Amino acid sequence: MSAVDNPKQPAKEWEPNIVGFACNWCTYAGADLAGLSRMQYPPNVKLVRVPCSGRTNPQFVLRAFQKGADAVLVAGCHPGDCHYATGNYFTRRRYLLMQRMLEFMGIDPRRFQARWISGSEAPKFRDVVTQMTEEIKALGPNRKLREEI
Amino acid sequence: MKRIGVFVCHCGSNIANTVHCEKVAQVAKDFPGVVLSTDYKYMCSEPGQVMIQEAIREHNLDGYVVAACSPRMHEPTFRKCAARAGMNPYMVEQVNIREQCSWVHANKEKGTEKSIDLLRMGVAKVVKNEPLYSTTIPVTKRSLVIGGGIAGIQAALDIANAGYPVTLLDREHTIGGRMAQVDKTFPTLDCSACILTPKMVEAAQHPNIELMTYAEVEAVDGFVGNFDVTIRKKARYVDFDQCTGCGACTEKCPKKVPSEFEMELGMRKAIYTPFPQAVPNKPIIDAKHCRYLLDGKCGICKKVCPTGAVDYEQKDELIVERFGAIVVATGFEQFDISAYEEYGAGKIPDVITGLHLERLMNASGPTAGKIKRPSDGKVPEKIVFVKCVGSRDEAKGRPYCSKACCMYVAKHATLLKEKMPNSKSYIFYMDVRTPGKNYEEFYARTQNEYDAQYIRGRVSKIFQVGDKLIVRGEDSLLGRPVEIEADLVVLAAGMDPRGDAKDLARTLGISYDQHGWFTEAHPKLQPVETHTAGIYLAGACQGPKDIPDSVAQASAAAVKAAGLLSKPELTSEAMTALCDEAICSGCGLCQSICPYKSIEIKSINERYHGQMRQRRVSNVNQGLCQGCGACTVACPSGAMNLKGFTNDQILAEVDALCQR
Amino acid sequence: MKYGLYPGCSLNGTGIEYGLSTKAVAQKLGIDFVEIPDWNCCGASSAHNRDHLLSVALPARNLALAEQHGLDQIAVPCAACYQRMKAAEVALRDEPTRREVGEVIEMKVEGKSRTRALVEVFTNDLDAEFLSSVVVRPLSGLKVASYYGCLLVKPAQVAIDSPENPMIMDKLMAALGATPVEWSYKTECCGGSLAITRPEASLGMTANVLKYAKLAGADCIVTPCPLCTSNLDMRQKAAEGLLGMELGLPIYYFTELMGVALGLEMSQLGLTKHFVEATSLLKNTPAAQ
Amino acid sequence: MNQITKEMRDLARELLASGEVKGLIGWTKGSRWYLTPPLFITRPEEAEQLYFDQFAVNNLTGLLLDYRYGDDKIALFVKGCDSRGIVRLLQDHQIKREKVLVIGVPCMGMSDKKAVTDPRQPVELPLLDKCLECRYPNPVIADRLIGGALVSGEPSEPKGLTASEAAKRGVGSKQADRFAQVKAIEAMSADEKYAFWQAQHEKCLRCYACRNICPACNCRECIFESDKKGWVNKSATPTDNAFFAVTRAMHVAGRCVECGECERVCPMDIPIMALNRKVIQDINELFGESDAGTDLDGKMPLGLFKNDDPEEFM
Amino acid sequence: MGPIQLSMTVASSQDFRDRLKQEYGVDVSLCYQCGKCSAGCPAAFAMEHTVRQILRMVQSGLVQESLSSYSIWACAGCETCSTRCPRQVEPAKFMEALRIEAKKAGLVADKNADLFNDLFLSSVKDTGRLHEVGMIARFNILSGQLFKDAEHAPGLFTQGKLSILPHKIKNTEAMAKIFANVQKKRGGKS
Repeated sequence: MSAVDNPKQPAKEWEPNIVGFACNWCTYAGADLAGLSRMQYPPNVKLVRVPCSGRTNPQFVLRAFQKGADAVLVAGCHPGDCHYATGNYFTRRRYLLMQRMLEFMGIDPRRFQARWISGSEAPKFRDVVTQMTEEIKALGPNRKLREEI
Repeated sequence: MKRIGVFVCHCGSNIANTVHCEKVAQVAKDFPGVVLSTDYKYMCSEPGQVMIQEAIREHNLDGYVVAACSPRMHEPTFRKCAARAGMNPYMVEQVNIREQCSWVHANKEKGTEKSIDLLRMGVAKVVKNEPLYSTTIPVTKRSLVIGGGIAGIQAALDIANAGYPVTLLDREHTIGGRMAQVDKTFPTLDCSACILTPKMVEAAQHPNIELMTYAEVEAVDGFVGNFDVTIRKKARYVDFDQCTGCGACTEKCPKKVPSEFEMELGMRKAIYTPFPQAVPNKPIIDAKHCRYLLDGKCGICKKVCPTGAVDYEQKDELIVERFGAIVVATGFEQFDISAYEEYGAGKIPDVITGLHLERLMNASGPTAGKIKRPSDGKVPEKIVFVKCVGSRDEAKGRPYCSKACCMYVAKHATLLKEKMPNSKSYIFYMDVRTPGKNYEEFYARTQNEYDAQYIRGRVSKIFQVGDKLIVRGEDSLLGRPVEIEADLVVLAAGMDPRGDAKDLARTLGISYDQHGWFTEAHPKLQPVETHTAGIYLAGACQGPKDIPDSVAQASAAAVKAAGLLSKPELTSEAMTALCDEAICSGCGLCQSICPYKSIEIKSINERYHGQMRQRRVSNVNQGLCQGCGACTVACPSGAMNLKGFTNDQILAEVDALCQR
Repeated sequence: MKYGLYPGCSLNGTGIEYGLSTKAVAQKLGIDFVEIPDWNCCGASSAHNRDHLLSVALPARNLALAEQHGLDQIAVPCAACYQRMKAAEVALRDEPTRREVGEVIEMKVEGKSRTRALVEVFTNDLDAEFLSSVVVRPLSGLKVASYYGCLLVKPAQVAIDSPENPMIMDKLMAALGATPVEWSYKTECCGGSLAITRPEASLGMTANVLKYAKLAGADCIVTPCPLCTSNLDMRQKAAEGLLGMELGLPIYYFTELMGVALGLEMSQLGLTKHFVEATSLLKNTPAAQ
Repeated sequence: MNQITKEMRDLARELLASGEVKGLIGWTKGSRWYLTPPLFITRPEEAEQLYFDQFAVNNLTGLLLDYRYGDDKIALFVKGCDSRGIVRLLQDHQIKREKVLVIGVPCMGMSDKKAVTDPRQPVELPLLDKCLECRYPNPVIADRLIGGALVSGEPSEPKGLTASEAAKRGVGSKQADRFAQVKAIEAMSADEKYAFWQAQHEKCLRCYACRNICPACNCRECIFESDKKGWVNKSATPTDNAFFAVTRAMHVAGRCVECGECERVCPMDIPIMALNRKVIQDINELFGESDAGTDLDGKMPLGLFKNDDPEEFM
Repeated sequence: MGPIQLSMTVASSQDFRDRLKQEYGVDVSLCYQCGKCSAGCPAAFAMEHTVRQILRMVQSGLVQESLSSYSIWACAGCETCSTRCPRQVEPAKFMEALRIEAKKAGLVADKNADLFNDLFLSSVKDTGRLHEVGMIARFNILSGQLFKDAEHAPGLFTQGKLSILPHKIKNTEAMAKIFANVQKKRGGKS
């Protein structure tokens, strides 16, 4: 029920909806830098700002799939660069497991990705978002783990 | 339901060009809780802020969302704006439709659509915002300076002169650091000791400075304003209260050891002071070499000591002290040249480093200032300098420029010519970098007046034939290989981070780069701060530096530290973790994950079925917590939450993004 | 101990004494060398100057043959062959390359077999103490310049020891009772690969190696490479002319000296096949008497 | 009456009579030959009701949670698998060491009552799969031991009075197959996996039996029952059940003591241990081998890290 | 001859540098012209331009000049430069790449080297091994240096180091296939 829907227009082509969790200090800053550098990338990834990738509860990821996200990205500072010293090391451990668990559940691994993107890696942010959007476009809408509407 | 306002910013044409701002504001009117939605050209401008403040009063808003640039840019602005209108500043959310929308998407329809999605997310979150308040914490008005080189001494003096007590800690048994080893300083050629030793003495005698040498930091707890630092005071085996520094012990000690201070060009004793002007000027026993401590034989020093100060039973001592601020000034190590096998480095005795030459030139050094080569004591005539050894060399893992070598080589060439007019220096360089006051002029004089031959090219091989050293390079300006038969080769070894710098960084909770240099909070705008509040950097521990730069940075760090200590109290982070004691089962999973050690388990008493009982729960120290939220994820029951980024808020954001 | 053996073309030709001594020493030490059946030329010194793929494919066929015959370690005496074979082994670690090369040689190659330089097999795989214990005629008093050449220690991906100051052969010589001399031309190129096309350039390089060995006080030079040996040995006269100094440095394969120390007959080791007379120096060592 | 039962009763009587413990948790013979359910007693004379045989399968450690805030010292019997639950509760600070008296019993392996065909006709039953896969047949922690039981913090052979019986019945004979089911599921295609789990999630009633028996699920208030948190829908839809299953697996990640009780008590036969084993397998591969609940000083794999942990997110 | 028109030479040679990077893994932009390669090059005395200068030519777009340089054929392939290069440019690989490219472009300056490579590879192609005598003899005849090294020949024969007849491997077909398949991969006829 996108608000800009115009009933007179034909149904729009399906576009993937990707929820991204981005740490405030690195990935969110990297995304801002991509903007400052006027890099272009598809609009499908929308970022939820969290203080640290370590704040991203795996349950948020499940919730996103449940509510209809086609893919989820968790991104933060490179290990060693965490603003909070160690948060992303825990993220790394937790999501190494979570990624495998989701795959075990039958979710295509491309639908859940974790990436380290620093505040200076605007090109990497652009590339990750672009590549992920393309991959999910090819995969089509996610039906798995999704609640019945 | 809370009453929410929505303000969509055009940012001139920055946003409006690729987002239909009016349309976005229009659509937002239908979002749950929104009682007012409007757009404006520049929300951050004075009229924009006035408009928001009027709306807050007029519509009795509980909170608002501004869709504009990145919150990393203007969140403080809009929070203050709310506060001026009497609204709690944490009732504001900012949605990023510029950096992460209008600037990165060309299609206006898609940009508009994404803006609406992001705004829906912001509204869903702000509905669940609660007013937040900072608390205050007291500041311990003392500072710790780690490292007693020129940077540490300068920082300590500046903080002490600002009126705050300082503990100046050095792992070695004297302060002075690298500069004490240097003979003369560029570009003025004043004697290093002449300008350094007065400062060392001043630091030792300053009423606000406590000197703690032969000591190392073991652990750091606490946070800005109140660091609890565990310090290991290493056993010196000499009671400094009794020792008069008469030197009888050193004189009689039978054990000779290569002197670290003299770059192993000279010897010292097992009970020793590293150099005559050491501060404190009292000897310690080197336990690794002392005959008595190794196998119980000897004991001469104890016998000759007139005051009975020698104490073989002394043990390391651990103390814990509290400091409000910490300045890190641990300096550098000279690059280990033995990685350059092609130069015979570490194998050929007459292939030496800059620091070796400093000691050979120094009047109180092992040769009393006569330049004699280490192998046979011969006075060299042809001296070759090779620059960028362990600098600008990716293959050796050192891509960075060590910054001081160009100048110290010019200084060496000048001094050698002064000392030995018949000598000739040949200097292989790639570039000559002289960006400092009077540096270029000095370099010019080295060539014009002191006859140094500069050859552009990196040396490829150095080997020994008879008592000559053959140095092969390319004169890249000629485009021809060249060869020099030298008597002495000085490798301008670059600067390395301290071998254990990474360990100290982890202890302090500060970050470091891939080489081990400590990382400043911002390369331009926060060059002496670290990412950890209350910890500052001075000198070469942050990256290669010469003396003037180190001293300047030390004073800057001192100002930062003194500024912190001058505050009556500190405002703590408002967005901190909070434990719901009703749910918490006290399992402690959150505790091990907290990087700030801000979670403690406490016992609470509660009434249960008419009886009082005790129960363990987690308790977050609001002064220490920095709001990373790692604990919230470790908590399976959801008892731990992060104010400003609660589970509820994030779930609402996720739901809003997925609801399309 | 069992190894595959890749002798290479030289060991049947100019490096015949290397082949003879290798086999004799191996037999004496109880090392079993199985020659890779129907091996082909590795392509050194030309293939890599014409086509990279060809330069990998030629050695790859040998690696594939070794795999087929279950030889997981291949000892290679010739330094040039070693470098080409090892470089191919490294290149084959890359899956796409492995596929492409497989298509070229029309054989399956998995890259399982490890290429080992013979000198490394004789030093790293044999205990130095064991070696000393089987020496019956220690080479006492023999001052040896160990000359490694380029190909065993460069580039880094294939190097068996330090490219600047390798010690592996020096240690071997010490174990045999000889005195290795310190010198700085251990890995400087002798110009072997230019010997035919640019003989003057090559001779200049050869002469330098010989000169610095002589200046370092060596009685002789020991090498692990047939190219270097024939260059240093065959052209030593010419080098003397160029340098205007007398050299008289016999050039030995390390296997020849091992053989002598182990008590084998000099003729059996090929020591009579040298240009610079090579037997009298060894006869004159005190141990031989 | 078997020897272990006799020792159990004697010790229980002594402990309760002396007042050393205020209560004791054990097993008693149930209404049918294949049932040996838990029993809580407080008086010495009740000791006569205690019983132990190959049907005393219930892990009693979870029951301790009912007494976690009390001041009374409670004794309980543990088999090898159960004892790791004690370590779990101690590490999670849910019980105080001095408030619990752990009595180790040897184990002959528990029988699978699902194989019962005629409730009136006692027959020899096969072992539970989890007993075939058992690696810790001996208690890892105990204050007292009966039946010749021995404490061992390492994987070991069955010890004590029942050792030969356990060996005969095949306890631990299929240790190597511990991850067989995980591997089988991993071998499926993504869609097959999803279909497999979807079928399980359709069965789940959200009765929480798995959670209630689990010594690692020791939260005071489970997020799935917290009404104000809004984490998950309480209704048992397949998507909410999947959310529950994955979340529970992640919550016990690195903490699951592999007692297998969750799967055993599931009324719908959902292979819950496949999820737990999947996590255990991955933890072992990624962060190094460890067995939760075998070492009181052991650290939780998700509560620590190494700088050189595997890096897949570059 | 006026000054080099850098803006033209640099721009027009970008393809060549890209190819060096992609096909040979040599990135000349890494080179900061320190000269450590040339200083340690044992064959530098026989080169009219040092390795560093040839690298500079390619950086500056003088591709033709670099390919037709005699210096690239004086390189002995000893890899000393690659071992010491502080920027890991791998100059030896670069020189090798130029030799291959020079052959492709028909710009080989050293006819002897070209002849040597031809003879070497044809020996390998035909017999599977290198027949040293045959190859050297043919090289000397074809390069017009009939008596080069002839003084060594008697010695070599009596020592048994030179056999008149080539050694042939059994499966010479395999050799033919390898050469043909490489040709095919290169887009040529088999």
